Amino acid sequence: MSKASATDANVATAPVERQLDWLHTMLQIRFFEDECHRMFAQGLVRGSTHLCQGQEAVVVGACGAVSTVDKMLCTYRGHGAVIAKGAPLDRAFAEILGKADGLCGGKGGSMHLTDMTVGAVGSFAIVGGHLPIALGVALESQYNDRQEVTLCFFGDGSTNIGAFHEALNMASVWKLPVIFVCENNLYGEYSPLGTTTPIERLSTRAEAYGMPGLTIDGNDVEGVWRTVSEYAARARAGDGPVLIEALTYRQKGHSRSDPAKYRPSGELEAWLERDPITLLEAKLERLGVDRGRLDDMRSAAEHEVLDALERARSWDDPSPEQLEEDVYA
Amino acid sequence: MSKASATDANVATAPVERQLDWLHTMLQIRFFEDECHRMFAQGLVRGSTHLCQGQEAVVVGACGAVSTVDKMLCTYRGHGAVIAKGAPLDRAFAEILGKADGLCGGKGGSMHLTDMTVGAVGSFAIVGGHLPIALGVALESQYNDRQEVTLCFFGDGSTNIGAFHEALNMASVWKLPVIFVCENNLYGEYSPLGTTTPIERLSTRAEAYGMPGLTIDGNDVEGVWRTVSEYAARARAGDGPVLIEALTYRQKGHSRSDPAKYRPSGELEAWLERDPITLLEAKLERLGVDRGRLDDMRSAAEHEVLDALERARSWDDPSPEQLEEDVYA
Amino acid sequence: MSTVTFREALIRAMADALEEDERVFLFGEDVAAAGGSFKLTEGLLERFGPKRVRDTPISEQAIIGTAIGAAVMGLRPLAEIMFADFAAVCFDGIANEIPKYRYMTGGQVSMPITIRMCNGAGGGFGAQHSQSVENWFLNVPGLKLVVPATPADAYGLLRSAIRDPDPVLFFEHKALFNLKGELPDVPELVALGRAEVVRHGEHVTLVATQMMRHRALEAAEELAAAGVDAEVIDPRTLVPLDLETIAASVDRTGRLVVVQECPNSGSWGATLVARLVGERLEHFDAPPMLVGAVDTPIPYSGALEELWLPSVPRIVEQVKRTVSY
Amino acid sequence: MSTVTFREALIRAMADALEEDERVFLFGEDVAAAGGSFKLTEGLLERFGPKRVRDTPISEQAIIGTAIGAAVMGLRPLAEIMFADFAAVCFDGIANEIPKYRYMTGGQVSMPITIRMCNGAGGGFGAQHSQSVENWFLNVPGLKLVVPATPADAYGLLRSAIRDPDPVLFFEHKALFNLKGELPDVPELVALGRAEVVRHGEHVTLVATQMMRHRALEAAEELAAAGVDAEVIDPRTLVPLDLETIAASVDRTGRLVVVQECPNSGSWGATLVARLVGERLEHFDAPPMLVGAVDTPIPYSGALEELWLPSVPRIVEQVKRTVSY
Ligand SMILES: Cc1ncc(C[n+]2csc(CCOP(=O)(O)OP(=O)(O)O)c2C)c(N)n1
Ligand SMILES: Cc1ncc(C[n+]2csc(CCOP(=O)(O)OP(=O)(O)O)c2C)c(N)n1
Ligand SMILES: [Mg+2]
Ligand SMILES: [Mg+2]
Repeated sequence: MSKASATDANVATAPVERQLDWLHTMLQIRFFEDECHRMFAQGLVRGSTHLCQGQEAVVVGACGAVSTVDKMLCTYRGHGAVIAKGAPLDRAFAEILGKADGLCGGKGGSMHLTDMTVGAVGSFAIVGGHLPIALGVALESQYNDRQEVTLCFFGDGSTNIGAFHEALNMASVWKLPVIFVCENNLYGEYSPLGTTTPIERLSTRAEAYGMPGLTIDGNDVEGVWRTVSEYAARARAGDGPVLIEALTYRQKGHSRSDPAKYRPSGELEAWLERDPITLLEAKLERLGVDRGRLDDMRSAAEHEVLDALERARSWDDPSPEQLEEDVYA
Repeated sequence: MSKASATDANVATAPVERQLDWLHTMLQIRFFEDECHRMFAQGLVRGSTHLCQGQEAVVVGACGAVSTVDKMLCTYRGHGAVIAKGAPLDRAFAEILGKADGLCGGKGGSMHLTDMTVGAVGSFAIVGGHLPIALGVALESQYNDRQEVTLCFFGDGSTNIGAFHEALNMASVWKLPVIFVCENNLYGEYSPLGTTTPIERLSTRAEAYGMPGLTIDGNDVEGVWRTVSEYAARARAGDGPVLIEALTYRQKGHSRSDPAKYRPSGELEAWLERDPITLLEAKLERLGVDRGRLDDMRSAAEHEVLDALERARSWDDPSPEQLEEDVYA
Repeated sequence: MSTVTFREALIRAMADALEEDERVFLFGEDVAAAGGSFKLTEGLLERFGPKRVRDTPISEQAIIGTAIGAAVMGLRPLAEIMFADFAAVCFDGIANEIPKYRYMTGGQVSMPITIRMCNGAGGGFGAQHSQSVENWFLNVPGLKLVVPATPADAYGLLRSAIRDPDPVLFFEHKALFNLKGELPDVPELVALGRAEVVRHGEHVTLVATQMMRHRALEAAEELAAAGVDAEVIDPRTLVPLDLETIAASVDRTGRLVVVQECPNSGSWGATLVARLVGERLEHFDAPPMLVGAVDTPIPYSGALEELWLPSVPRIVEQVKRTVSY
Repeated sequence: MSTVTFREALIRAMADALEEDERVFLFGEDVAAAGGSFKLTEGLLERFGPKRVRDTPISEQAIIGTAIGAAVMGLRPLAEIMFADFAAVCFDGIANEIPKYRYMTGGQVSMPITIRMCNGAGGGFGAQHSQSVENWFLNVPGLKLVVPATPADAYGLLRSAIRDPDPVLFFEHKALFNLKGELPDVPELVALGRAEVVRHGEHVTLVATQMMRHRALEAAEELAAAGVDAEVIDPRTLVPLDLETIAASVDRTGRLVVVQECPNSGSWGATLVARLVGERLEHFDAPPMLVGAVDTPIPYSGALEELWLPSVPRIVEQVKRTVSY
């Protein structure tokens, strides 16, 4: 599935403890979004929400390959990415609930979770809009001679918008340290990729920009981690950006109102068998971790999520004065 | 220089009379722009002007490969394209002079020559802006089952703007009969291609859209004609668009105010030796046309241009009532 | 006569237009197979087939460009830009090409394009999915701007927009999709440029569109109880604007309050006020007032979003101040 | 004190800003090696090197995106969008991202971006290279809009814009590049949000920016000969707007004429009038008037373009009508 990687000779294996960390984060994300789903169904929160269930390995593997000082930009389907980058669960919930102590003071919402303190520079809801922004984030570290990288997540459907093209081209010209990660979950809203895009492998678009492009299994967290680690090292060394297409699957509908009836029968089931959490648990068992420890981790993660939600729900709404704050500095 | 063409087995040669027609049009364009240059220098016309001198073979070869019912869109550097498509010289001059009987009633100007009666659907001055428009023009013929094609010219620098990407992708998805012709004249304004574009051959960008892409000699009018003919036939047959990169050279500066000092020394001289008119004249001599006939054609073309200009200059400015006309239908 | 939702009225209008004129085709992101992100195009693919009803990639510039090229060649494109805020990613086509093409070519082409888009706040969609972007286009001559508030207007104005030889931006307010209203069995077209006097009154003229029309009407009923008799006018189209109907009302009441779902700077209300005072200053017995949103982006939190939007109490309060001026 | 052109003042301001603050960097199409399409950045690459002064591909969305990301991380991007009309191809970044980012993140970031762009008509550049696009942004809270008319203001306002922690759109009028004026050897900064009373007068207040300020002043001199004493005010920045200075003048003269290089619908002048009449209707002795362009795209032909632009005679005529009202 994957093309030759940057440093094939030197394929790392992640230590088990590290893989357990990933599992923990993936479980937190999964439970976090279960609660989001429930809150929306109950009418507790408004607007729209876009779950990344099934895609957790991409963001956890990629964010796991970089550090807190590195930066990350993602989409409205970004709960997972922002949590993987280190944002606190309670303030993330609080933001979705529109609370004053939400990550963005309740002004952003589900589609715009941002936590600058952990390098989660923004979640963006205008398709493609953040790819050019990633350039500036990466430029700042290049400008100030810090060897940081910028992760930039986006969907398969987003590769057809103009901003994608301009961003990848200029990132390449300026050799900016951006890791472009395309989360190819087969659909853009309700449209299967094949109806909107005349090529099979999105990673081939990298050639148009003279940058490496590769396609990997997005449900294999270790594989994602390994690839991003390699290209992050390359970017830190000044050799510029990469386009990584991570093949994965959106287990839920596009947004809360979508029952996803357009899926061919059997497709969901096949992908559920390749659920990234199931895959990782099975692998860890093979590596000798016993089932009990995995079960404990699962219930710990669930409790952390439920506790965080309870805290968040007890917090206050923004006060009226906050309406006019934060427009100008 | 060129990749495999669509129908290599079947390489046509153009009859000499046809080639003489091309020469005639190329000479008209050359003289037309000599006069534009002069008028700007004399302050007779305003705004800006962008000459295509040195690039005449691209537009004459391409427009020569299609018919009047086919459509054409070009850029602000479009005098040549519009004349090649069949617009009258006098009304083209009149437009540049801002006259009431200019092609656009004096409301468009040098950058926006349009003559719907000959399929010159527009000249566009916002880089990339017309590529999406070409889709709609082509769609109409597809929609109404006419086997027409749409020629769409643009520069090398324009391949870095978002509209390029969206247009080529959707043209491919919908298999629209568009011939995308990139006039690669080595510069976008004052920037050499290599400083803005991280790849050598722009035609490789076609792969990102699943369409054929090829690079040809843009100073060989017959070669351009042959390639466009082949791909126009393919498009008429319903097989969709193509990206043709025509290598050529802008003999003048970007616009009237540009002395083009940024050129490496010797570059202009080398390209002047490959001037498309000189090349075609030499070839016709080899094919047996005698020099006298070529000289006659040259002075005929010059006189046609000068006569047209004289007519245009005698025409009236728009009247004040025309200011508020043509906003709504 | 039957009761339909705003959504049903829109679908009916599109179906009737597609039926009436072979040159009309509908396209946009997920408008065909999925029946639209807001289910505003449901059933149209099934009924008219894939030539007339088309899905596109996520490529708004390509969508608008396609509309332009097709219109120039004589088709009647009906394009959807899902959220009106996304007009920003194809703004060049909408502001620089569409409204100028006819003019710049000296009238060689016409531009019978309709672009439907969903505007409006109140749903918790946040700063980039809730704007009243019709205001972005006020300074761009050559576009018509349509802002319906009821199912009958949605139907009648959309039909007129599609038949119109000029480009029309047609705004569908997200808060109104499920609003019910009457539609005749053979529904009527509503001409562009004709305001509706929604409520007759003597003391003050309220002007409002879309969701704010309904709030203004609610305010007027409350005010009636307090003895203030407000006239409520819905312009229905901002360009062309039926200044005569509004001016005639103001000449009678001497008082004007515009209610609008946007900051006041650069708003259609400001333009309306400037035009009216320029022509008929002496008819005003009180300063003409704008009840708009505060000068901030639209907040996500429900608590703040309701404060951002002009509310019925704020309208009532302003009208009381204006009539007692 | 020395005499400089508007162009020289701009170059000086950029050089001083680059000198003063390492975080400032200048970028755009052909701003570095070529010194700018209008020669507005000449010599800066040579002086500050390729890290601080950068050429970009023809990719306005990438330019604006780069500005946003760099600003969020603490740099002070100074971006050039060649013709202001091209703001349309990166409108999403300018209208949806820049002015909302701080708000949507609850104040986690600031946005110290300056975007320079050339606006204005009169040069025969046609409908898509001549617009006063500052009007497109009036309804977008979160942006500051700067419109200088003299070399000293160009210098002083550009320095203030670059130092400002908020995003500023800085408009450079093409007709003014060669305008000469005085600049002190150590030139002063001009604060954003402070109008200049360019000419004192008693009978009527004229408000105008950029090229129209100069035409208004010319009109005022002509009017003086006819016994009409006009005050001329240049707001210099449209956001923030120095309403106090203008209001104080109108309270004195009782008469207002706004002169603007754009259609009146959706214009800054309309916003100004709506705000003033809302607050101080009783101070007006005559209807406040807008002298703007007709509601058409900008024609290429010189004969028509001069008609499109507000001319000195048209200003004089309107002022005479207003003072004799
Ligand atoms: C410019 C723009 N156009 C359309 C939309 C509406 N929209 C939101 S998500 C989406 C699909 C994006 O698909 P993809 O990039 O594959 O991401 P995914 O949702 O699958 O993660 C669309 C069309 C938008 N937000 N922005
Ligand atoms: C969107 C946009 N950005 C910038 C410009 C200014 N501009 C006009 S021509 C040009 C260079 C275009 O280069 P290329 O596409 O190679 O065409 P050429 O002029 O060489 O024919 C630029 C940057 C523009 N017109 N539109
Ligand atoms: Mg997807
Ligand atoms: Mg070029």
